[in-house]
Amino acid sequence: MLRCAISALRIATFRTSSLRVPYQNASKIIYHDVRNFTSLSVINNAPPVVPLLKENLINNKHILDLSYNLWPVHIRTVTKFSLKRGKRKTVKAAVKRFFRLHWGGWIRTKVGRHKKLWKKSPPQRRRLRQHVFCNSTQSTLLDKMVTKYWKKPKYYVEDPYAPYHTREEFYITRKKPLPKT
Amino acid sequence: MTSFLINAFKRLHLSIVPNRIISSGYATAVTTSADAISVTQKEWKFPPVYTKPREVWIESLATVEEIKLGLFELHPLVYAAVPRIDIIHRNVVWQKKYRWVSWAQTKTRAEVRGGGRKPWPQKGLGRARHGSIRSPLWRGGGIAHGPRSGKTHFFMLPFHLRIHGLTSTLSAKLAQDDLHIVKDLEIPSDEPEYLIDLIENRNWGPSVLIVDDTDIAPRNITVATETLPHVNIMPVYGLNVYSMLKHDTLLLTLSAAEKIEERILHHLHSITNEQQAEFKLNQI
Amino acid sequence: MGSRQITEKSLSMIRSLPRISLGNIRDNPGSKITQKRGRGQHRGDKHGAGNKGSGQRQNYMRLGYETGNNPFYLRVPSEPYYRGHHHRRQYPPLSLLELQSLIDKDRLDVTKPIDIASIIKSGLYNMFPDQKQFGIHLTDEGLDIFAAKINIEVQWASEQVIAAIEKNGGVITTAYYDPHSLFLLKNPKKFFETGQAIPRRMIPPPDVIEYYTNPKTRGYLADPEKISHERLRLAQKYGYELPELENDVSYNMLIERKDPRQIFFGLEPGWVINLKDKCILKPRDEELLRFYSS
Amino acid sequence: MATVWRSQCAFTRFFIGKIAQIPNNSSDLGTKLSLGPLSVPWVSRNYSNYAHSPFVSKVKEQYEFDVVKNPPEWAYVERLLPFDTIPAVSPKEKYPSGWIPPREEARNLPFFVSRTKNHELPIYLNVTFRGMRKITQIRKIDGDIWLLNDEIKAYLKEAAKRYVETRVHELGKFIEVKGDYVNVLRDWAYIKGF
Repeated sequence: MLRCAISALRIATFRTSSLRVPYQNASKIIYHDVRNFTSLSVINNAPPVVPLLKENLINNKHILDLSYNLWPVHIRTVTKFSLKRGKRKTVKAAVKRFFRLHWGGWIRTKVGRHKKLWKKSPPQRRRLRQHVFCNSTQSTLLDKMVTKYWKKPKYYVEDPYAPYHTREEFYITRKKPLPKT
Repeated sequence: MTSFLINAFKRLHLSIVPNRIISSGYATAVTTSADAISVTQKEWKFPPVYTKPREVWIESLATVEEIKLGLFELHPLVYAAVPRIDIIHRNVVWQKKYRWVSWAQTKTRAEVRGGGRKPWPQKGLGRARHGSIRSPLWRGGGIAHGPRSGKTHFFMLPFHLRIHGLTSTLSAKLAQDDLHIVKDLEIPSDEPEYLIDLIENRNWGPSVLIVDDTDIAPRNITVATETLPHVNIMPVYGLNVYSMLKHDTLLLTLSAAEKIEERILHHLHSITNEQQAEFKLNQI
Repeated sequence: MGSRQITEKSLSMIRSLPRISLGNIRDNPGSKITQKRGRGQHRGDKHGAGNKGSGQRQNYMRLGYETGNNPFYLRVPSEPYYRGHHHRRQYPPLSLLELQSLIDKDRLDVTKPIDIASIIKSGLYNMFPDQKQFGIHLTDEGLDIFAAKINIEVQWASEQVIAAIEKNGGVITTAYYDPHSLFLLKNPKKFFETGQAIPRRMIPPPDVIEYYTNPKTRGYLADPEKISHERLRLAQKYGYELPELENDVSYNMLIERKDPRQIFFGLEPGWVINLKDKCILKPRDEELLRFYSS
Repeated sequence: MATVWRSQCAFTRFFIGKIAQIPNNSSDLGTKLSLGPLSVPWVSRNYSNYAHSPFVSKVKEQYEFDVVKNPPEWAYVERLLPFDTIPAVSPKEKYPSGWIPPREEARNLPFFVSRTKNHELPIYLNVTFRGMRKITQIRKIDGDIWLLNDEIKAYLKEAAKRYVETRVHELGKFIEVKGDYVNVLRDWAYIKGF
């Protein structure tokens, strides 16, 4: 009894989810001619100048809750020249996954840190929980993907990453002169 | 031995230090008594630390012959800097280029008249394929990357390079005896011949650049230099490396020399963050 | 005498050379790299682009593409650890050592209260309010050598820094400035020359109100009694004898504060400063007065 | 001053009580502020919305103001104006920050290193090739640069216990030392009195 309820529920969600995709495009096409400067959520007081066809679409609840969660499509590649200003854009996918330290290193989480943990040994699970450095080719790749805003020094207060942004103990990445020995 | 001493003296020509008679406040007060040569020692806001200050004769334009009215001290940071010929050259090149707009213009293949039709069919004639008779390959065709009119060559030399250019040129002029200090620009008559004789007599270079403190120079000298193309008068804020090199001799009045010194020393000892910042083209 | 001194040597060398003119000067050889046209036997032919392939055709794979398999920069899981960190407020640091050297070199006037305007005026500290930077974070480097009695107002300070300043008999407050006021504080002369009235300083945003009303961090909105209590507590914690402010010779300077709605010391919102005629235009309209005092 | 004592009372007036009455943006100039007792409920109005904002009726072209010639507060304005030139360092008995003033007798040495406009020693560290090459540069040298070069080489050989390579740029008036010896040379300069 329970199982069939769950399956019914799953089918219901499946059906609605499959329904969602075409409707999303449909609602987008229908509304594209109406300049609507207020946020999507205040949809019902759109100016009445729209023709009759609009009436039943407006108060069709099904379309309304679809249009609430329209997500803009994110591109995950490098734009070398943007359309408006012709400038290079950052790859937001890279900024979500990696974190740049000011001396040039990048840190990331391990791949598969949530996957199939049941069959992984505790030391492996411990290693998967850690954040690790990227190597130099990956770091240069990420540096090319990111504009200089992300390479500027940041001065946050009580920042957990603050001590890692300078690497004075390594002679190559040291910026300040050697202290008096 | 004596010849060695003489040319040593000549080489040093200026740095002999006669004993100082009068020390005055910042403004140099020059007192001329009948026989004694009055020397003014200035109280500098930024006194010279190591290099010795330079002395130069204060001359007068009242007569054609040279009369030395006294000695005048010049700050070494401004008038005795190491003459950097490369920085002088970069200043001259900058002065010429930053206002140069080239109006040269060539037609691209789009602007050349004609050339819309394909001259012959793509295949069959055994000839090379061409789409237009005005492509850059053709004679009479458009220029591929030719000059387009209104090309500006604007750039700004860094602030301290411009200052170093001025100090190098001034100290080079002083070192080559082309810098003369005058008490004021009063001359008895307003004929150009008087000036020409004066320049001739004092063995100055044919072309003279007279720099005065204010915009308005006395009447006589302006009328006299009006007709002479190679003798020009300029206020202090117009001082630039190109004009100084263009003219052979540089003639400064007392107040002009002081003002130049004061302005350059001010810039050398003040916070110049915004002058050193990158030049913003739109000045909003 | 050809002395070995550089300036004398170069000036005397020039003295015997022909007069410097436009024709006989040049730049240092080799300082400018000339552009090659790419024509002729050496630079022509393939014009340095190599033979065929993406080298010549310059159709390289896009950055990060790994011929099909899941690229490295997308394989890594996107975790919430780093999300939104760049939206936080920034406070460029000023160490106590730098502050002490500013004071030693008379770049900061110690007889007057010090705020962000006087620190930026010293010329050795800079801040960019348009990059979400909200003021000075006084750090504790040079904590033990600090020895100056000052009345300083910064935007963020830790406990040891507060203790260091109060040990020397000084007073520290932490105050919030909204970005518009920071632009004014950064270049007051430019603002006065625009001829606008001095605006009011805004109230701190909700997530930082707690910091600026907390007597522990000497917030400018905290209760003075609680602050003096905290001073005593800090003195006992760090083991120094708390100097009496009341019978200090510069007591008035030490207790001088700004009103929470005031941007500059001594100048009230609504005034227009005229630098040229050295006069201040004060509004008399009752409505304006109420607006600026609210 | 009025502002000082107002700031005292500002402390007692916790701001939270006043937040409801402080209209933030300028469009309130037109509306009449009701300063009545707080019991009058404050109608929260959404000023940023065009539909809700009141119609502007009372706009004054000119507000009365009075011009105060050389006011007492002018000292505060002068305090805000930028420095004309960088102030000279007034002599003090001790400098806790470790700054050492130049000494007089350094002027009659055959060579001289003058201080920068910020009264600091012109000894810098140039790091190139991504941290691989570090060069210490001493600028603003005057006088006999070659003698200074020999003296620096001798001092560094003794201090660093190895041969240290230097090169001299006579026209540019600076000496470059291979390696990171900024603090070593700074001590040497302080001993010399530069």
